[in-house]
Amino acid sequence: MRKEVPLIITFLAGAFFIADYFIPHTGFSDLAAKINGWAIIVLAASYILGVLNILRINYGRVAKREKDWILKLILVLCMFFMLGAGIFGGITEGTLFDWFFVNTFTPMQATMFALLAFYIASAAFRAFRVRTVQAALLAITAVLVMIGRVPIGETIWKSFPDFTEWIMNVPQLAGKRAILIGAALGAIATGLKVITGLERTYMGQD
Amino acid sequence: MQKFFEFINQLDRRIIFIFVALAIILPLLFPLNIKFTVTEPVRGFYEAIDKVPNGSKVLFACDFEPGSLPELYPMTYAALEQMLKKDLKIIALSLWPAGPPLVEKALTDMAQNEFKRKYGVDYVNLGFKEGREVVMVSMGSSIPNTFPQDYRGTKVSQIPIMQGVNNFKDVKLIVNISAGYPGTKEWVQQVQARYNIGLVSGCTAVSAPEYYPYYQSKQLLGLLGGMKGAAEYEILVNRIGLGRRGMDAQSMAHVIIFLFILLGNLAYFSLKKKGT
Amino acid sequence: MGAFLTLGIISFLYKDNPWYKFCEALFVGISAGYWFCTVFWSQFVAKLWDNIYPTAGQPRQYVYLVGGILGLMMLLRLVPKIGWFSRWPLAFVVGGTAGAYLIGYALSNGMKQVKSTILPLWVSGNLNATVGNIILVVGTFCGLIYFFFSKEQKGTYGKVAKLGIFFLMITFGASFGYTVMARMSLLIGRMDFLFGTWLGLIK
Amino acid sequence: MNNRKISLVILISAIWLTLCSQILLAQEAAPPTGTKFDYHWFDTNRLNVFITLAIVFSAILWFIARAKKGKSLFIRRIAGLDAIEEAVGRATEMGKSVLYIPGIHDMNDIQTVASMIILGNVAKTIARYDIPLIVPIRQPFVVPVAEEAVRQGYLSAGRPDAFMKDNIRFISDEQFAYAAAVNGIMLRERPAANLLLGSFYAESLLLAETGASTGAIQVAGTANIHQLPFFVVACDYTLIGEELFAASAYLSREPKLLGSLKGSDLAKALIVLAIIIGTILETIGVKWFTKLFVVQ
Repeated sequence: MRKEVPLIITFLAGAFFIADYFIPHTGFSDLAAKINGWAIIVLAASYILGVLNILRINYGRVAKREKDWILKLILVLCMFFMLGAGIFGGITEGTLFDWFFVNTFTPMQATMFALLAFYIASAAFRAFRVRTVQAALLAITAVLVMIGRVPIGETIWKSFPDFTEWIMNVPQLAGKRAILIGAALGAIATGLKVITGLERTYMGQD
Repeated sequence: MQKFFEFINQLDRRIIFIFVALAIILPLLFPLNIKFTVTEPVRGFYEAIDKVPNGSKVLFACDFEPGSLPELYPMTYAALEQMLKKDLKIIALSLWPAGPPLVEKALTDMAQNEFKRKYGVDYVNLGFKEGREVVMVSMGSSIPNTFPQDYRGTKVSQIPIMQGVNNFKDVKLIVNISAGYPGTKEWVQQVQARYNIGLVSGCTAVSAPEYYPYYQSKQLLGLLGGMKGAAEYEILVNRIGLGRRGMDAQSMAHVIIFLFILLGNLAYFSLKKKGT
Repeated sequence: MGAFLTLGIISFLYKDNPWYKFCEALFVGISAGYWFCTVFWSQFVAKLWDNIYPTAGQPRQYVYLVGGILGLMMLLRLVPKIGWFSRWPLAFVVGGTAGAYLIGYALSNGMKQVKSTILPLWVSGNLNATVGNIILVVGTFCGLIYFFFSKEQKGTYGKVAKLGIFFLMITFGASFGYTVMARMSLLIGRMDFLFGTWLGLIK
Repeated sequence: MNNRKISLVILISAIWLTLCSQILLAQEAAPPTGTKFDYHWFDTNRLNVFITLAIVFSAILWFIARAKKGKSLFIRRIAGLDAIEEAVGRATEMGKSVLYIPGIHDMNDIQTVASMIILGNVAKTIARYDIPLIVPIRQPFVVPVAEEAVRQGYLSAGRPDAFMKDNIRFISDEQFAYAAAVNGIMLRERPAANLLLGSFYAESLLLAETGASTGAIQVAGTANIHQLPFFVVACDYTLIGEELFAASAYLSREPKLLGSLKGSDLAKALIVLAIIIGTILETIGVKWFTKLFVVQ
């Protein structure tokens, strides 16, 4: 029961979704939509586990007064506050839940995203040293595309934007296709191994 | 010199951060106005609006949300400026739930404050309607039935600008600002193709390649892609907005990164030569 | 408040500090609660409850109870003795994923890419397209050679693989350069908020 | 297979089939009015996809069967994958922890599945030494899978007692909150090795740059092509696309898994051949071959 049933379920579920692509039968598609619904419900149920996981890990730290325990306490309190507001007050526009979302969540999210601009600069500085031919190709194309996309590139050379487009559409695309095709085969092989039960390290076997 | 290169070689990344920040903030505060040419799709956008007879009614479909504002707000403002200069009557609406307040802000800033136009007579904000493509199709049979009230809750029958507006035949052009789905693609497929009405689009840089074929097949009369498209359009409208200011900042930031890469390499090679 | 949190996150660029730590705790706590509620209403309630207790006139769809039972099995993890039951829903999701993704990859990454790589190496009267096509086909070919695992990369074969790596490097460089613009746009938007909307320094 | 197994298979298949047929029959009896009801059981427009998949499947399964028979199979060294072992080794020498970031997608992304398989192998290596393996997770459903994978790894290394459940941490479903918290872990718990393997998006550079600034050895891998450049730039080794999927076979050295690598190599060779033939035919103006790859 412990070992075999999960393997059988994996096989059936996998084979079902492969078959779904080839079977246009409306009844079958409806069934597939329902089974997809099961998956959504299972994923949603796991959120309860997630919240409990957060509680367990942070409770230990607060109880033992580990370093930064006050922050962990703030974290858990914030979570409970949002849980309360969202479950009892609803999540539609105009609720307390929504207000907190707009006023704390949105600016922090946007700022974290904007930090990338700084990191992209420091990463470029550190990594784009022309040590080998490969590194040179990496650095030179990056610089060409970067400059060619902004007005100043056009000031330097009139056809710079067109040249940038060419890089994106020809050599860039060639490398990209090789990666995509390779990844497709990798994904197919992994999928097949999982479905047939050859690969089951991810699932306990005791 | 040796010392300088050693310093560069072990540069603290926080110094780079400061330079990047300056490269962005300074051009925003003191615009440089670096020149660049206006591309064909952008010119098409401008000319399509330019060809509409002064005083006619246009539909302004703003399908976006806060996330894409840096890219889409500059073109929204510039388009409003061009339309208001021509005294076009603007009927604005949004198919994205978070859109209407953003549209309202832009209309208040431009139509009410800058051009002193009258709400309900010269422009109206119809707000949001759930249903995506279905809304578009339903507008084809009747706009007042699809949007019985405006964003402020006034009945459409009592709004002067909406008198005589029944369906797409009663507007001269659709100006769409699009952040994704539903957006330009759906306006082309559901409305432009069926009712044969002029359509121009401003969209994010990411979706521009997807819509470009519609421009080539003349289903879109014009196309603005991302902040760069907005900047080019601002040149035509003769306006200095976040698009053009942003382009200066963009250029400067790119140049700064380039200079740092260059310095890094100079340092690397000179130190390598000396064998340290 | 927006500015306080914005600056708190930005302060991380200088170094890890209490202000950032506070923002981080706030961010993680609020977002964990936020997503739990969103998922609870839009997925759990919408898929399970609304199908079993639908609005009047709609038939009840008891099939969705199976999803509910699988979900319950997930929660059995909390009881050590029968925790192994949770492997059933795990197996169900992983298996389904493997099947669906396998098809997805085969189509969009596999066949569509192969199809668009099959190009004529000679386009009469269009030198640009001819050169472009040749580079595309050769580049993809060499790139694929690099991904062969069965053969040591030596000799002529190794050289082809090496050329493949060169193409990959060009790809990475170009997409890096291409992304710089979008990332800078976001920072420009943020700076415009701080200096324009908040401080009113930009006219 | 013993009798018990066989009866199980029959039982579950029966449940499954009953369920399917019940629903199908109900619908066939009364198709919803106003909608077109399709009664076909095979989409002939997709025959080409079916044949392609059949070829790829048989290539992989054939090599696996060969490997099971004990034929030795050669696989070249893959630098990025050797680097995983090297990174773990270094963390052990320094007595510091290893941080394993399995991407930000849920279990319904096959990259996450691949990542979990690698996690099991990494856990097996780490279990022999007494250093913590920290796994921060963005999607709650991944938590139990990661727990199973790590526990299994420790079990196969004979150290089930060393398994620390609290190191598998659910953070937050929000992408950038997750990134902020992982950045915090990197700076405060100072792991000596960061392994970023799975499906990554915009946070890739935030994580990789912060990791680089702490001086940890970093191995990254993803099939998300837009994020690969950032890993290449900021990490010590990067697994590109297929290499990520090859990792489990390579690390476990299990013959049957290595067989699947050989199988996908054969499929790759066939694709290369198809491209060559297609290009030649296309150049001389023959179009039908290209059409075989059109997907409906």
